Amino acid sequence: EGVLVFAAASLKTALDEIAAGYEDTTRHEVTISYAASSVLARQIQAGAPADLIISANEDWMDVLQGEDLIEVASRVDLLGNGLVLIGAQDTEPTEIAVGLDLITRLNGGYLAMALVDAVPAGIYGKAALQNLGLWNDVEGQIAQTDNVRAALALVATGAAPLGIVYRSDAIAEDRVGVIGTIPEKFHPAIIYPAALTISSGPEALSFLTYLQGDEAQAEFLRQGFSLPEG
Amino acid sequence: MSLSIRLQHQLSDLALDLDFDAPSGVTVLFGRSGSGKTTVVNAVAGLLRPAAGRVAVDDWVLFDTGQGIWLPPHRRRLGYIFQEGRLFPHLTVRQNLNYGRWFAPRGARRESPDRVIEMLGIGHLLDRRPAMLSGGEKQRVAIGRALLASPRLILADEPLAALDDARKAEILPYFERLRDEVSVPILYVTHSAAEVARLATSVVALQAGRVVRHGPASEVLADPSVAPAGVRAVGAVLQVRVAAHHDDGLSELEAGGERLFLPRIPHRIGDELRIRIPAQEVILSSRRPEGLSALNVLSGQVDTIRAGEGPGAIVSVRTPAGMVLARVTRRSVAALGLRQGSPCYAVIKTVALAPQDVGGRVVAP
Amino acid sequence: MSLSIRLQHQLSDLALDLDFDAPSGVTVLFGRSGSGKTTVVNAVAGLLRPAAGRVAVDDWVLFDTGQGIWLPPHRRRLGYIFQEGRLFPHLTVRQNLNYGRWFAPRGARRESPDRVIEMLGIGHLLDRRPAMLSGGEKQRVAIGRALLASPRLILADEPLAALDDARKAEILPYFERLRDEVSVPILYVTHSAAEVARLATSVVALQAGRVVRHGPASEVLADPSVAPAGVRAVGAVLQVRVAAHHDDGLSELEAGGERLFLPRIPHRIGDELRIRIPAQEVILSSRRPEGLSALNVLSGQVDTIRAGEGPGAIVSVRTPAGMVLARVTRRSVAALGLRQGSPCYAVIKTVALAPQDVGGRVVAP
Amino acid sequence: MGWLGPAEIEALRLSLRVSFWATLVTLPFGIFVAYALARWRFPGRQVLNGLVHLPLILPPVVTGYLLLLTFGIQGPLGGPLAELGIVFAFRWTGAALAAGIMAFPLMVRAIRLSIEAVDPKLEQAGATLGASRLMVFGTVTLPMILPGIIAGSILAFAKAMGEFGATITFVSNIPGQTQTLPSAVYAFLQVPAGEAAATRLVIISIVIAMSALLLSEYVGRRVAKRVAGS
Amino acid sequence: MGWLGPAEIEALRLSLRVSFWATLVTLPFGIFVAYALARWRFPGRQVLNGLVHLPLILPPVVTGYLLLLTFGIQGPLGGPLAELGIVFAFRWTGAALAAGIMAFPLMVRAIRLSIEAVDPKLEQAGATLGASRLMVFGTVTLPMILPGIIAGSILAFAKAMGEFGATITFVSNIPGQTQTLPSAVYAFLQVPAGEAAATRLVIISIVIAMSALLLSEYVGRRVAKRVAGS
Ligand SMILES: Nc1ncnc2c1ncn2[C@@H]1O[C@H](COP(=O)(O)OP(=O)(O)OP(=O)(O)O)[C@@H](O)[C@H]1O
Ligand SMILES: Nc1ncnc2c1ncn2[C@@H]1O[C@H](COP(=O)(O)OP(=O)(O)OP(=O)(O)O)[C@@H](O)[C@H]1O
Ligand code: MOO
Ligand SMILES: [Mg+2]
Ligand SMILES: [Mg+2]
Repeated sequence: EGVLVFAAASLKTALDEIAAGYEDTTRHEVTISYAASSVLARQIQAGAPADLIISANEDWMDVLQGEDLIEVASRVDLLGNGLVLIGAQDTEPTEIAVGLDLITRLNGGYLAMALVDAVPAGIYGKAALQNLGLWNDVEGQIAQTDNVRAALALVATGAAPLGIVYRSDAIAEDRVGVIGTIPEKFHPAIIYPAALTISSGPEALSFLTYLQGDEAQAEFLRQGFSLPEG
Repeated sequence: MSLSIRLQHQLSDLALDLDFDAPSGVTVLFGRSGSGKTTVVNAVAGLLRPAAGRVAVDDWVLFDTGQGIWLPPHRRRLGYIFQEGRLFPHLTVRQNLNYGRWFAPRGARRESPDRVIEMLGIGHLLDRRPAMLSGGEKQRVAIGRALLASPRLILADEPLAALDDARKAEILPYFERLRDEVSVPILYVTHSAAEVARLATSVVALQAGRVVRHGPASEVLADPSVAPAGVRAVGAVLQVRVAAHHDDGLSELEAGGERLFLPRIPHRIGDELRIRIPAQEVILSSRRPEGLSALNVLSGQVDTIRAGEGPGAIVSVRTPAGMVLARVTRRSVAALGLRQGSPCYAVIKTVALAPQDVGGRVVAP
Repeated sequence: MSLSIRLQHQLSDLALDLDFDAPSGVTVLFGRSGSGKTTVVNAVAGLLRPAAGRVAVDDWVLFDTGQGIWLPPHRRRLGYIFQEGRLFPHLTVRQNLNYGRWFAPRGARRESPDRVIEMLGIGHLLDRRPAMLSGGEKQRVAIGRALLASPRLILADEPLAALDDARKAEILPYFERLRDEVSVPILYVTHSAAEVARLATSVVALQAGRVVRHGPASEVLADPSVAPAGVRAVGAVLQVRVAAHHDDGLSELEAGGERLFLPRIPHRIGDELRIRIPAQEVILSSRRPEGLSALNVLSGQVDTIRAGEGPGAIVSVRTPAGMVLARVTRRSVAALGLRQGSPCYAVIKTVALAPQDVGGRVVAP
Repeated sequence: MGWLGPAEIEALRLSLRVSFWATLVTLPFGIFVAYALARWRFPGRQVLNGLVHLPLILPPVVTGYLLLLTFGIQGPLGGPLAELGIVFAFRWTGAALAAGIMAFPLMVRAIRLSIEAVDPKLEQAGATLGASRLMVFGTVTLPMILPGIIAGSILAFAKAMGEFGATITFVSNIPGQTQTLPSAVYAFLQVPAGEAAATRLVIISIVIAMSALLLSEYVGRRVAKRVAGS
Repeated sequence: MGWLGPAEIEALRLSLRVSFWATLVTLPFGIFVAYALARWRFPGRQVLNGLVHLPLILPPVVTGYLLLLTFGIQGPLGGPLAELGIVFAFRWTGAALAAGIMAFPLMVRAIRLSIEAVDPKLEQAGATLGASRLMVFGTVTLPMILPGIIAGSILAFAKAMGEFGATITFVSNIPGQTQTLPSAVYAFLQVPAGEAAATRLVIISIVIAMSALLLSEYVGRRVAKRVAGS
C-alpha cells in the first residue's frame, strides 16, 4: 500500500506540494525519499523498495535501464530546468551570450557551481561555459560544491560574487539576484527523467500519471521548472 | 602442610634463584630492601610468571614449569596482603572486605567478618571508601580483605609495617591463630625480629635473590650473622607452660622445672607457649644476684661464646629451661672470667619480655 | 625557627582542632592510626585548606584565615615525604630526585645529590622508573626527592616505616644533621619511640584530632600515659659527653661525673650527645651489684614511683647523670622495699643502648 | 512542539529511536573491542583496530555505500540475514546500523582510554581474591571504567543523532522509516526557502544532544566520584 | 603511484597538508579546553562543553554553512580576520579550519579522559616540590597524558582526512586549493562508472589513516610504557 518515490533532492518543495494534493484527492499515501540522484540510483541497484524514481540525471537513469531495474515503457522525461547566472541581489541583469564579461564581473572572485564533472547542475554549467567560450578563462576560478544549493549559499553569503545554478533554486532565494538565464542552446537539455521500477505496484503508475497532469505541472512551473518539449 | 618453592627468574638486575621447603606454619621471608621478597611472593601468587620453577602446598601444585602446570591466580585460593594495600577505590570498606567471600567456594572455612572487623578496629569505617581512610586504616582493611577470602594460603607482604605498635600487638595473635588453629600456610615478609620470633615456624633469609640461610626461627634468630635486623634481633626461644596467674598482675611460667615471671598474659593455665628472650635483654652474673629488681634468674653453664662484630659477644647458657642467649660486651666476658663450662646465672627482666615476644602456642617445628 | 600551627577543620567523622607552637628542630606528631596526623601535615603543606587556622614558620606566614593569607603549596618551599611515596611514574629515579631542584630558587642552600644518593643507597637505581623498584627502594627515593628540593620546611609522614632497621639506622643521622646543622624545621610523623627519642625536639600527641600532650621529647617519653607506642617506649633522655673510645670497641661517656659505657659510637671525643635509656632496660638494685655483666651502674635515690597499668611501675631515680627511669614490677618494688628517697642502683646493660637511641648532638630544648 | 509539523516530529522520534538503539546495541561490542584492544595481544589486533576506525576515516558516503553493498538485500551479509528475518535495508534498523557503525570508533576510543587508565594491580588484587578474569572484569574493571563508558555512550549517541552521510546513502531518506533529523535537515537545505525549517530542526538536535551531554557530565561526575571514592 | 592522475596526487597532498595543520593548530586549543573542562569549575563550563561538541552533533553540512556565515568574507569573524590578512574562504586554510573544527570534539574528548585519569596526588606532589601550576602541568600532567594526546591527535588527523561535508560547504572544491581526497571521492561517486577511481582514492585514504593509526599505537604504547614506567 502506498507509493515510495525516490526523487532528486532539488524537487522537494514542488513534489511535497504535489504529493499532498494527490493524497488529498486519492486518499492514497505517497512517501518520498529525497537524496542525490547518484545515491538514489545506487540504492535501487541494491534493491531499494522504491516504486518510482525521479532523477535529475539521465545518465543514472540509463544505468538503471541497462540493468533492467526500471519499466522501460514507463520512462518519461518529466521535467526540464534552466540554468541561471546569479549574483548579489542588486546586480544588473544582462544578456548571457558569447563574449560575456564574466571575468570582469568575477573581479578576482570565484564562480560558484556544483561539481562540474559530477553533479548534473555542474556538468550542464560546464558545458554552457564551454559553449560560451568562457571555460578556459574561468576554469581556475570555479568554486565547486557538492550540490546546487551549496553553490547558491556561497553567493547568498557573499563568499562568491557569481554562481551558476538551476532556475528553480535561484527563484526563491531572496539574497541573490538573477543576472540572466543561460540560453538553452548553450547546454544539453536539462531533463528530469522519471520511471517506474520493476517492483512497482499499480498505485505508482497512478501517481506518475498524476505528476504529468495539469495540476502538478502548474506547480512545477511555479517553482521554476519547465516542461520538456515533446 | 608444607610449602615448597623453587624459582628462577631474571629481573632487571636481580637474578632470582631459590629453592626451599618450608614446613607447615609461617614461613618468614626476610632480607634487605630490594632482595627479592615481594618478587617471590608475587611468583607464588601467580602474578609473575617465573622463567622456571615449581610452587606447591603439600601435593597441591600451583605451578611447575617442568610439568607445564600453571594455576591462574584466582584458582590459588590466596589471601594476599599487598605491600601497598591495593584496596578497590570504587568499593566501600564493607564491599572490599566481602570481595573475596563472593568468590570463595561454598564449602570453604569461613572467617567471621564481625570478629575480623572487631579485631582490626575498622567497624566505624565500613561505609567509607578507601580514599577517605588514613594510611593505617587502609592497611587494616587490606588485611581484613585477605583474611576473609577463606584462603588456603596467606601471603603477607609487610602487613603490619604501617601500623602502630598497639595495633600490631592486637593483630599479631590473629596470625598466630591462623597458623595454629586453622593451619593455613602463611608466607610472611617482615623486617621485624619480634614478628619473626612470634610467628615464624621457619625463616628464609634472602640476599640478592638467593637464600642465604634457612631454618627454624629459633635457629636463625640465634645466629647473629643473619638475624633479620642484625645483632639486636638475636634471641633464644623457650618453650614454656603457663603455671599460674598471680594477683599482682604477673603470670608464672614453667620451663624445665624453672620458674619465669612476666606481665600477665592472656593464656590459660596449662597452655604451652613459646617466648622469645632477646639476647640483649639478658644479663649474666657470676654469682646468684641478690637485691635485684629482675625476678627471673636461671642458673646454668656457658655453652659457647661467639664474639660478634664490634665489642659484643653472644654467650649461650645451657639452663634447665633451655638454651638462653645473652649479648654482653667482651669486656664483661673477661671481667666475669667466662669460659665454656663456667657456671653462671642469666638474669632476665620481667618487663623486658615484650607482649609481641610471647607467642600463642607451641608448634612442633 | 619555630613552627606555629593552629587548625580547625571537619573531616567525615574527625573534628580537627589544634593549636601548638613547636620550637626550632624536629616536631614529632604521633597518635594512633586515624588520629589526624596526615591531615595536619597536608594542611601545613597547603594540600588541604582548613576551615580556619594559621600556620607560620617564625614570622613567615604560610596561611592565616584571619589575614586572608594563603600561600599555594609551590611557594611554601617544602620537602614533603608522603606516606605513600607518590613518585612520578614517568620520570626515572634520577629525574625524580632532581625534580625539586629544578624549581628551587637560585640562592637556596643546595644539598649535594651525590651525598644524598649515597646515604640512601640508591645509586644503582638512578636510571630505573619507579614501577621497577621495590617498596623500600621507592620510599628511599621519595626521601631523597624531598631532601634535594632545598626545602625550608620538611614534612615527613612516616618516612622510615617501610625500611629495614639497618637502613633506618643509616638515614636517621641525616635527619639529625638537617635538624642540627641546617636547622630546617621538620614536622615528622612516626610510630617509633626510637625515632622520637633521637629526633624529636618536641612531641605533639594527637588523639582524635586534638592535642592531648605537647612538650619536649624527654618529658613526653617519660610519661607512660602518652608515650607514643605505649608503656614500652617510656625512657629517660640523658645528656652526655664523649669521654673516650676504648680498644675493645666500647665508648665511654661522661654525665654529671658518672661514667657510662656503650658500644662504639662514631662521635668525637668531647662531643655532646643525648642518649635515650628505655625504662625497661634498666634494672634496679638495692645494693651495689657485683659480678654482673652489665657495665653501667648509676647510684642514686628514688624520686617517684608511678604505678602504671598492669603489674608494672615506673621508678624515677635521681642520679648524678640525670633522672633515670626504670620499669619494674610492683612485686620488685615491694621486694626491694623501694620508697621515695630510698638509695638504689640503676643497672643499665651496655648493649641495651641501641644505636638508634643515641642522638647526634645535644640541641638546646 | 506546536511549531513542528508531523513529518518533523516523526523525524525527531525516529532519530531518537535510531540513536538510542544504535548506542545500546553497539555498547557491548564497544566494551568488548575496547577491552580486547587495550588488554590483549593477538594476531590481527591492528587489523581490528584499523577496521574499527574505518568509519571515521572514510567519507561517510563511502561508508554508507559499503554498507549498502554489504547489508543490502543482495549483499553478502544482507541476504543471509534477511533469510533470518533481520533486514536492515531501508528500515530504521538500517539507520541504526549506520549510526552505530559511524559512532563505533568514538565509543571504542573513549572506553579503551578509560580501560587503559585502570591500574592492572587492582585487577591482580581481584584475581588473588578468587575472581576469575570475567568476574574481575565485572567487579573491578567495569565499575572503574563506568565514567568512560558513559562518556563513550553519550558521544556515540550524539554522533548518531548527527549522522547523515552514511545513513542517507545506506537506507535513503524515507519519511517515517529512515528519515532522521539530519536527513530532514538535508532535504530542507536542498530547496529554496527551506532554511527556516532546517534551522528549527537543527535547534532541536542541538537541544537534545546538549541535554544528553549535560546528563552525561552529571552522571559521569557522580560515578567518577564514586569510583575515585572521594 | 603511477596509477594516480596529477589531480589525484594534488588532492592527496592537499589532504595531508590540511589534516596535518588542522591537527597541529587545534592541538594546543584542544589541550587547553580539555584541561579546563577536566579540572576547572567555572561559569559557562557546560556551555563551552556544548560548543565543543556541536560539530559532532550537527550534520556536517550545517557546520559548514555556519562556518561560511561566520568565517566567510562578509562574516562577523571572516571580515576582520581578512583585514589582518587571515583569509579562510576558498583557501586550503579554510579546509583546515573546517577539518579542525570537525575533529575538535574528538580530540578534546580523548585528551580530557586522559587528564581525568591522572592522579591529582601526583600533581600535588609536584606542587610541594616547588612547581607552579603551569610547571606542574608541563612536568607532570602533560607527560602523563601524552598517550591521550597522541591518541586524540591521530583520531583528529584521521577524522580530518575523512572530512567532507563541512569542508565542501565552507570552502567548496577548488582543485589544488580546497579539493581534498574525500571531495574527489565524492565527485567520482556521483557519476556512473566513477567507482574504480573512487575506490583507488579510498584505498589511499585508508592506507594513510591506517599508517597514522599504527604509528599512533606504536608511539602511544611506547609513551605509555614510559609513563607507566613498566
Ligand atoms: N579525604 C578524607 N575525607 C574524609 N575523611 C578522611 C579523609 N582522609 C582521611 N579521613 C579520615 O580522617 C581521619 C584522619 O586521617 P589521617 O590520614 O590524618 O590519619 P593519620 O593520623 O595520618 O593515620 P595513619 O597513622 O593511619 O596514617 C581518619 O579517621 C580518616 O578516616
Ligand atoms: N617490575 C620490575 N622490573 C624489574 N625489576 C624490578 C621490578 N620490580 C622490582 N624490581 C627489582 O627487583 C628487586 C627485588 O624487588 P622486590 O620488590 O622483590 O624487593 P623486596 O625484597 O620486596 O624489597 P622491599 O623490602 O623494599 O619491599 C629490586 O632490586 C627491584 O629494584
Ligand atoms: O539531485 Mo541533484 O540534487 O542536483 O543531483
Ligand atoms: Mg617488597
Ligand atoms: Mg597518615
